Amino acid sequence: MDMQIFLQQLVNGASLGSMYALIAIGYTMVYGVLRLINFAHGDIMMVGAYFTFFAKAAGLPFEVAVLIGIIGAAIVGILTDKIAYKPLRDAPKISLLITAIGISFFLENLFTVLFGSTPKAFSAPEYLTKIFHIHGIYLPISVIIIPTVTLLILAVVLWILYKTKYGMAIRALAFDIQTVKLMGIDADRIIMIVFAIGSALAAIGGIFYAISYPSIDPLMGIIVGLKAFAAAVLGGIGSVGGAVVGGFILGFTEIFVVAMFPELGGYKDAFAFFFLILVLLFKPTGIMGQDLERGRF
Amino acid sequence: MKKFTSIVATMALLGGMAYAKEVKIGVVLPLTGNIAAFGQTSKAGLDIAAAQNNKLSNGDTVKLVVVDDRGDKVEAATAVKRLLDKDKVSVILGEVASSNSMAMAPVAEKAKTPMLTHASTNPRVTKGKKYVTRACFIDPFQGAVMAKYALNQGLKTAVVVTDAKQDYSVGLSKAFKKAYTAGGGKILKTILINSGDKDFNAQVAALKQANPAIVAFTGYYPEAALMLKQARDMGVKTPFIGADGTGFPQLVKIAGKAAEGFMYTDHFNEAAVSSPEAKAYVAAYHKKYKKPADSMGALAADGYGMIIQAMNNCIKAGKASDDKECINKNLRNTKGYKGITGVITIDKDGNAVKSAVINEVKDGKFTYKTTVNP
Amino acid sequence: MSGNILKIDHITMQFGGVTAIDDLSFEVEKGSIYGLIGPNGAGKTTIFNIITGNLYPTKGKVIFEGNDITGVKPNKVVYKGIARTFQNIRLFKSMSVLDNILIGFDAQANYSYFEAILRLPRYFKHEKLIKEKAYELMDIFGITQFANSNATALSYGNQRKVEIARALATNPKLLLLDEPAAGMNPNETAELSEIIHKIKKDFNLSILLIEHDMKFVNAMCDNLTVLDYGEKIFEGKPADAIVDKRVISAYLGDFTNA
Amino acid sequence: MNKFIRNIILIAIVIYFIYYAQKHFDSYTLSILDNIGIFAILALSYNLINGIAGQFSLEPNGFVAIGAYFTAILLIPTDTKLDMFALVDPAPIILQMKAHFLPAILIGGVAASFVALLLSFPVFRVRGDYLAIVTLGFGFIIRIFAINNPAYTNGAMGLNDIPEEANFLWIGILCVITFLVMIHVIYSKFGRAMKSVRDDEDAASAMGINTFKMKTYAFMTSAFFEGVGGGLLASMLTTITPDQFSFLLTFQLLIIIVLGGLGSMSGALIATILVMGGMEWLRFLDDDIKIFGMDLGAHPGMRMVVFAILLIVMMLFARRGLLGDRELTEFFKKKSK
Repeated sequence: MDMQIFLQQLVNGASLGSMYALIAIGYTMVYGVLRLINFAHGDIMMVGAYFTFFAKAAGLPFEVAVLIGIIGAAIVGILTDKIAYKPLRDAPKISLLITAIGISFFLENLFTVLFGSTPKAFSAPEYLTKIFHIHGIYLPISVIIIPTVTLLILAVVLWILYKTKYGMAIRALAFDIQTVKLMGIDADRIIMIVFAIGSALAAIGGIFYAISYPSIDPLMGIIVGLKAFAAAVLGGIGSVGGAVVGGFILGFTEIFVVAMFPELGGYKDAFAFFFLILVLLFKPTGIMGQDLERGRF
Repeated sequence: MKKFTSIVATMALLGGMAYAKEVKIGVVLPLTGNIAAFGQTSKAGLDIAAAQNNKLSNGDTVKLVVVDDRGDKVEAATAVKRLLDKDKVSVILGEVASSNSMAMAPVAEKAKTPMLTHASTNPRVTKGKKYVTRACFIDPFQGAVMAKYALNQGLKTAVVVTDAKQDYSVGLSKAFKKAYTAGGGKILKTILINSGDKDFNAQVAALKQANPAIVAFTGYYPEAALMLKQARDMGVKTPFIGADGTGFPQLVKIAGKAAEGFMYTDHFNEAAVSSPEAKAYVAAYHKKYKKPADSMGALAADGYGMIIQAMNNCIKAGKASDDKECINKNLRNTKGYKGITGVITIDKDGNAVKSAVINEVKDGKFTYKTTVNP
Repeated sequence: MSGNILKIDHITMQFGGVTAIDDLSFEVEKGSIYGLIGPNGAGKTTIFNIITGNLYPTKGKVIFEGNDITGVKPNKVVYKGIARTFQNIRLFKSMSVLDNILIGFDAQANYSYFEAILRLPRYFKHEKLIKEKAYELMDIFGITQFANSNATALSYGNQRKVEIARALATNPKLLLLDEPAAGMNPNETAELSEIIHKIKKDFNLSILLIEHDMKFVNAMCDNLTVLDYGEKIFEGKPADAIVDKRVISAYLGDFTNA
Repeated sequence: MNKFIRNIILIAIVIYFIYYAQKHFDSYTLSILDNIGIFAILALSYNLINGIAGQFSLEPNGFVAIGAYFTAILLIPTDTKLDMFALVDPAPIILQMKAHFLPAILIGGVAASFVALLLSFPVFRVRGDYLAIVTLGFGFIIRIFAINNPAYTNGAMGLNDIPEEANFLWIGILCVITFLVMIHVIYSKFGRAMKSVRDDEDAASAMGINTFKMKTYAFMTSAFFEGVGGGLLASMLTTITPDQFSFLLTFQLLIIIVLGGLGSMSGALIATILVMGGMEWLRFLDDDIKIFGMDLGAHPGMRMVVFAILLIVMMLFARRGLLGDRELTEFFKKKSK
């Protein structure tokens, strides 16, 4: 592999990894506070992309449409929690998981019924799709913007978690929901904030995804969601930093393995899990994770 | 009640032609799920055809019973059983995806009910089956058309992109390679993708390295669009040729400018229609849907038309319009049916022998280039 | 009596950099009741976990009936003849009292998986056998009436009895009791010590118990070791422990309360 | 002995019903019954590892796939194989594999069970949610593997023309056998031990239970019947592709066993009938909906939306599923007391 191709794949991997990372953060945060594998999270990403698409189709400027997409997804995320998860706080964990699957089915099929299952073409403004050509490397501007924005968002999320009152409450919640209630913190409100942040990030991931691969459909969240979840576990579920690391590792692996061994192209979707299984077998709590029973960010 | 029935029966006998009954066609399509786009476009065309003509020559009405199988094989097979037992249909029309049709075929075969698939191109769908027929050409033909066209353009080296998840793509790739090599071309590389993938940067890099004269893309349109876009973004200027799975308007919408110059083989292009029947269909389609008629819809309409013709032939021969054996015999013996997608003749294996068209994307539109006859 | 049943031989246990147990040795005489006492965090339960194989000691050995059993897996330790109860009662919450006790008889029901699936005679024979034994045990503890109730629906004292009965079902030679009297009222405690003495005799047991309640320990134990921050500060007869200065200073709070 | 005779009579009645249905029901009804029967086998066996042994795993799609592929390869005649493998030539061993129906089904089960044995060593090193994701990954990898090894599986095209030997008689009887085996396992020392592992793994091993062994027994038994179910599925459908064995299959089974009440075998049976029957019954929602002569048009997908809503509502109001972890008979016992 010569240098040009290497660099090319490096930026591609960073861009793909960023999207996994953004979605993985939501998985990891929800897991942190609720111990729930939120299977509907991948579909929230799809919801964000669709809202943006329709806002833009309605004639709004792209930037406004993006904002609507993010807020819309956050609202859907909060509603999901209020309707399907909150009543089950004290129920067995597996019931919660089933309702998560139910929500996932619901969103996928509702969007199919409402908007059809034909992929829709997602068009981003010129300044996001421009392509630079430097020394044989083709750089769509998005591959620069996406990782940059992702890292900025990570900084903001970490700031919220470590420097704000709410962040402290979120981290406390991750340790023990009972103690938090005793401390007089409204746990449900904190959980709501977690869903809002997680869903907003998923929506950003979804919009980035739609910019990079400009076709959106109601089932787009399934595989990406699963992979992002794998990334979250890979990094150590419950750890935001871990989710980002996991996301990037997955992104780079997918890109590089296929580039170096094209005959393995058919196995691409399995990498996430294969890799994950190996890591888990040697370090069962993931790369940056702590003991499962003591989640942390 | 019994008495009433017998009176009706007697009246029907006496009335003969005057008493019109209802003949049911069971339609199995993927209206939801991964490949719903194919099912929905098929249904759009089918609706046009059914609106144009739902009466048989003896006055019997034809009713469509449409079932969604979610693109799932198990559901497809169950759907056929349901249509046969519950709805008592006389003919089955569908599916699009070859794998689903292959799940349906044995059920129809066992029930000795004719099944006509309008768009499944894999040869095995009809193989060894007495009651399964198709209204479209098969992959070996389509692959050969792609290869010949590329070679005629002087494009002697190719990279084949195969969708490892689609039997359609695997079969088509094989057919293309065979014809291309036989015609003196050289296959440089086969690149595998999976339908559902959105990132093809790695494959595009491999493609760039191989630097072929043409890329034969044998998958479906969602991947074609994204791959084209990513290839052009990375400065790959090699022409792409695809097949009937790529000819959807979404290709252009998604790929945008990158789709320019993309060629593909298809069953039909509305610009190439000449027969009055086809023109009437296209006009009705435009009126109802306000967009160009596509090939899935046209094929479904042809399938419907062939079934109607077979039923009418049965009536002519003095048989009942819902006589399954007779319908099957007539379907199998279709010769020179003037359809929307061209003149259709069914060979001894139940496959349609018909022409293919080659289209090219120009200014964001599918423009007709040429017709290739078998 | 003839020698030791259990010998703790210079055991040290470190977690990370923290030493939980420091070079501890003691011996449990066959047929005796041995007490292990000390304030919270003294490392008592850690010793239990080392004996039962849940933890592997940093240094030292566990000798049971003359054999080194250090690091033998928990379920294998049971076969050697050591059974235990837990500090915070751990019954199988979805199962009945009878089923809980039958778990203890698992090894004595000698039929294979296929014999169970095919319901061959051995299944019926052995199931009947262990059920009879389970009822005998429940009779001893006076819990037969609860046989088919859910185990966790019982009162605290009865749950404790079920747990001890379950441990006894494994047919142990040495029984490890982790704070058996914790959370019991004086009546229950008195009843419990009676039962412990009875089963010790009937089943020919040696008992190692962890306790907080000094009165209880005095009434029960033949010998004891007092631990403080992982270190042995006293070994000998209970009567001597009460007057030992180091024990009193380490244990003062608990002492006065007890 | 009274109970024994009662059970024999019950089984005889069920088998007579199966026989009667096979002889007299139409093929559509039978196909629904076939589906219910196969899913019942899968749900019952999945319930053993997830509900009884409490190991929250998401792999049955992988085992079903293994059973289906083994059975299919064993049943398809050699010349059909030669003809079918379009992408590459079949591996010699594939051509040599051949068996009658019942042995083929059983070999499928044994193969799945064997893979479960191999898998248990790495998989049971982790617990809880990690177990879930590792097993989910396994199911995923099996599918990708099937796609990428065309010499053994004919790749994405899958296998067709599998002789249709499975009928409701076979499916029904195997379903009864599965149910009996599960009940026999549960009401034995092994079932008790599995439940103890579910309730408290440490306490279980402190009682001398080899927890790894119990998990592996449950896993292998589960896998065996999932493999058998897969074989029946292959022979019933006559065609299989890797995509059939996606995690949607697992989710469907998960929904069934949780709805029925984790750990309850009779609950799993009832839930299978409700879910599979319900999916079929809700089909009308996808058709044209006409209210007071107003044509609202067809809304394909509506059925799944309604199904999802029903599922969520059921989980919200019947949290522990229909029967909790108890069997149907236990409810009658309570009443009679």
